[in-house]
Amino acid sequence: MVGGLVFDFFVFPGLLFTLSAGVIASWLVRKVSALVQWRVGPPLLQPAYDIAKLFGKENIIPEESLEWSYLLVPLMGPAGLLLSSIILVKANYPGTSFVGDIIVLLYLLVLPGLAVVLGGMSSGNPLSSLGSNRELKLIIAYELPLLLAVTAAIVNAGGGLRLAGFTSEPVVASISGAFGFIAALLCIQAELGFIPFDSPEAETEIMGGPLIEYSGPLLGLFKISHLMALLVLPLFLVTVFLGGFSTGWGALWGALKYVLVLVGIILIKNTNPRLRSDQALKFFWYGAAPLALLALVLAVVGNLAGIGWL
Amino acid sequence: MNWKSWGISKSPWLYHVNTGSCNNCDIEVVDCLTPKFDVERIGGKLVGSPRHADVLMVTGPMTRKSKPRFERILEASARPFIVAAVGTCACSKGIFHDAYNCVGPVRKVTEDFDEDIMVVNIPGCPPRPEAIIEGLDAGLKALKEVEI
Amino acid sequence: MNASSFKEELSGRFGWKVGKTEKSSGRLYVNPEPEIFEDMVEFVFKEHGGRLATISCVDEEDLFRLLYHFSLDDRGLMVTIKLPVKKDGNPSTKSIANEIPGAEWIEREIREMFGVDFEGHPAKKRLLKADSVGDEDFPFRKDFDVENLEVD
Amino acid sequence: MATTIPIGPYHPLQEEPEHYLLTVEEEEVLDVDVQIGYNHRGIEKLSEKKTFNQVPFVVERVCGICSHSHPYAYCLAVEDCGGIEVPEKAKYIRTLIGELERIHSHLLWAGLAGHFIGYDTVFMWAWRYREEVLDVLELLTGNRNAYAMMKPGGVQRDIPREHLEEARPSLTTLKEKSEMLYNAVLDDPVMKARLEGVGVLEEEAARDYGALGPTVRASGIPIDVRADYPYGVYDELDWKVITRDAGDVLARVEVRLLETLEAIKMSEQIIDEMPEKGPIDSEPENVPPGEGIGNYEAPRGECFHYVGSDGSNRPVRHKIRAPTFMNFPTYKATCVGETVADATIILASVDPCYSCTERAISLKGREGVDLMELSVERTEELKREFGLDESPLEEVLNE
Repeated sequence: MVGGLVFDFFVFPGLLFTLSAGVIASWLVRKVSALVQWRVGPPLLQPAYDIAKLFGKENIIPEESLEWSYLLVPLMGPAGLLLSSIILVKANYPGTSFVGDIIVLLYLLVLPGLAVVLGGMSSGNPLSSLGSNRELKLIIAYELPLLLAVTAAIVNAGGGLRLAGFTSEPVVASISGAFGFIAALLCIQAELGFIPFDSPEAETEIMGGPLIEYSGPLLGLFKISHLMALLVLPLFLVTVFLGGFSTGWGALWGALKYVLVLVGIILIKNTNPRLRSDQALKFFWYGAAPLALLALVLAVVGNLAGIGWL
Repeated sequence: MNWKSWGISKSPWLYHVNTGSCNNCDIEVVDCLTPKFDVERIGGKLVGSPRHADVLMVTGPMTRKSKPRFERILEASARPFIVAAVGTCACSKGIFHDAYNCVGPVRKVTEDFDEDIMVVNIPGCPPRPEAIIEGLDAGLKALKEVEI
Repeated sequence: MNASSFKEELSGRFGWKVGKTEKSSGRLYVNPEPEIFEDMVEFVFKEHGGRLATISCVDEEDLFRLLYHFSLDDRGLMVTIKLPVKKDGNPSTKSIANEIPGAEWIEREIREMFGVDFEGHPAKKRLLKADSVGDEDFPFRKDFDVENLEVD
Repeated sequence: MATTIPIGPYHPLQEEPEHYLLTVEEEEVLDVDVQIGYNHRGIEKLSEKKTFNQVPFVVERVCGICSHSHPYAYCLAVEDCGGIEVPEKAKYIRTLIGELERIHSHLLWAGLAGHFIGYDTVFMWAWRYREEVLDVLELLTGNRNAYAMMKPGGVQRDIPREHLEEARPSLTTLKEKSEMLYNAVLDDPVMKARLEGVGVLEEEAARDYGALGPTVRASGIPIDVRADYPYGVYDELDWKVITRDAGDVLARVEVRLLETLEAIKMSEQIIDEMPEKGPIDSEPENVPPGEGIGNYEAPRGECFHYVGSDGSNRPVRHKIRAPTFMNFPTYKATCVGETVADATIILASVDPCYSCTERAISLKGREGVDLMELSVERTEELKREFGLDESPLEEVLNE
């Protein structure tokens, strides 16, 4: 039993798999963005090199920072994402999932964003606390529509609070599922911190946003959590809305769905300008949330009236 | 050659410091990012804070007013990193060698601050973007020999 | 030649006080008596729409000579009004920044580099000099030795 | 009142030697304070230690973008002081390099201005076609910048005929591309809404501040040193001074773009009429005692040099005044009273030398919002008002 657990945790759905898939996904994002600007773009393993280098660098801890939280917070992101990746893959592949695992998942997916906020707050630099409160605004903005969209999916797929329940037939086939999927996709875009919602840690614009004081291994941990999020979040969408994946041909089909979601995110990233954080809040609360609400209402009506496609 | 310097040579993050240059070299440093030269092919990326920096691209003959700022940046950058003195002014104060307000080439100021920071000189007025990338490459290779 | 025609207008207005003038193609240098200096600046800037190009300060042995360069663009003529300022103790003259806002920065630079004070200047602050260079050190003076200037 | 963030978020392209401090009440700019001096290298003192022929190499490094303007103005000053004649062919070569530099400087600024209001495509596009001019300049002078062509009394090197012919195709491509950019910019509704009536410099204020170059020509005042004090071969070429009356940022954009087209036209004329043979240097022996003034129309405005000589081989006094020195303070007249989001593009519209345009702007009175971002969002709001997701300018440039 313990052997299986160790294997799950460290090799297949766990650390090794998430990291390597994250590296490839991150490379894909950077390469496509570069090609859009007539540039060549980075080599395949560039994200891996970045992280390896960061772990070799010196770790500077500023005096004004809150020591213990400055050091511990970076671990939150990868830990949360690792667990959620295991739950997700387990729910799809062998289909073992416990009641209420989707709620656990939603909690875990908040950890990376929270880690960046707490990291920025505890590093004692006025610029990074400015970046953190923008990140906090963004989290508030996208949590609401995300929850609504997921509830719509749950209602649509028959109300069971188990992830395995979704893999029977794709929720997105129905109208409510489609609306829910679009709203959730935009929330994932914000959670990954991509343009148009990347003002908190705008890589080039602001001085590195909340992560301005971090250097070396701690910054590496944040980059790792970003890589893992690149795998986990689209996978979460695939499982909930697009019917997940199973063994054999199903795995290939699942991977294709994953790549489709990723390319969708990249397209949104490259064709939109950056939104200010209060504009992003307005966009989510007056744009994405009503859409998700509509999806929920349609799902409920569909469920009661027994109409499949609604 | 240990893995730390191997890491830096694979993904050199650049941070640009202008210590009073006539912005001839600054434009060439920026040209390295534009499509024609694209430094991202070798993993280069412009970062926003000295904490994240591996290579400080320093231009200009270090005017008196910029010196304290440059030293603060040296202090703030995470070791190990390289200082790339871009342009003849940064390498040897060039034409401003006897100007009253220029206080010394980048190498002297860096060494007074802390000797074991490695300084790469990229001469040229302005150095062509290819020269800057080649200088960067030479610096990263030299860093591999040094034990960190 | 527009230089001599403008000189006639000046002498017509200020008579002998215009002082010695030198002319060359497109250039006119005037050494007026100090008391009519403001009226001449007024005359050139306001009435003839002369544009203040800049003020150069020349450090001669016993005095600073301020050269006010005005450009009469429509005539293609550069009129330079010279004003000597004695070097005793605190060399100073009246500022023209209130009538000509463009002169504000120029006078600030001359003040910090040569030590010529401009009375009535709206914002007597440093412009270019580094903080480590003292208020009493005037780098552009001939007698300023660069070596002993300590580097902090 | 929120605390002042000590350093503004710095621009990824260029760290900022100039720092602005804007005092802002709600959406309105009350005052602008500028701390400059990081770039002060004491060049005027330096040139007093150099001989007359060495000074052009020092003066070339005053500013990286107009590295032909300062040596040209200096040589004019020395020639004015010593009454030195310049041979015909040297005048042609000097004017050609001057106009090519105007093209590359205006294209650089067009890219930067586009970036400041959120059009990164304009930035990438303009800087991509600027490489054409840099290649031509490198072909003719041997270096992309800092050309080292100037010498009191003439030019350092001759330009062979075949190099001139090789430059022609690049000029034609540049002409099409600049015309395309000019038309695309002018009929883009978002650009108009964003720049029209913004940061207006009244004619009266322009005269008071002694503004120069495109900044003053956009306010309807036809000051242009090439026409007022003809030097080089400008009196033999057929060209016109470009002015607009509106005096706002859009007018300045128009004047600069039209000047680029004018400069391309002039360069082609010069290549046609360049004399084949003839001396390129009148080898002056010495400079008699006296003083000389040289003014030259740099891309940003009149570049003024005063040289005093006492008969020795070194200048006694050398005063340099770059155009930005006069254009910069006009922000008091153009920026105060405008909305915060427009502050960046207004400060950039006088085209202060590249590094002065930065947005290391820290704000008092607002929770440290960075101006660059405000400026970009202002464009996005306008795009949404017009119901476009990609403005016509971007569409034109994207295919």
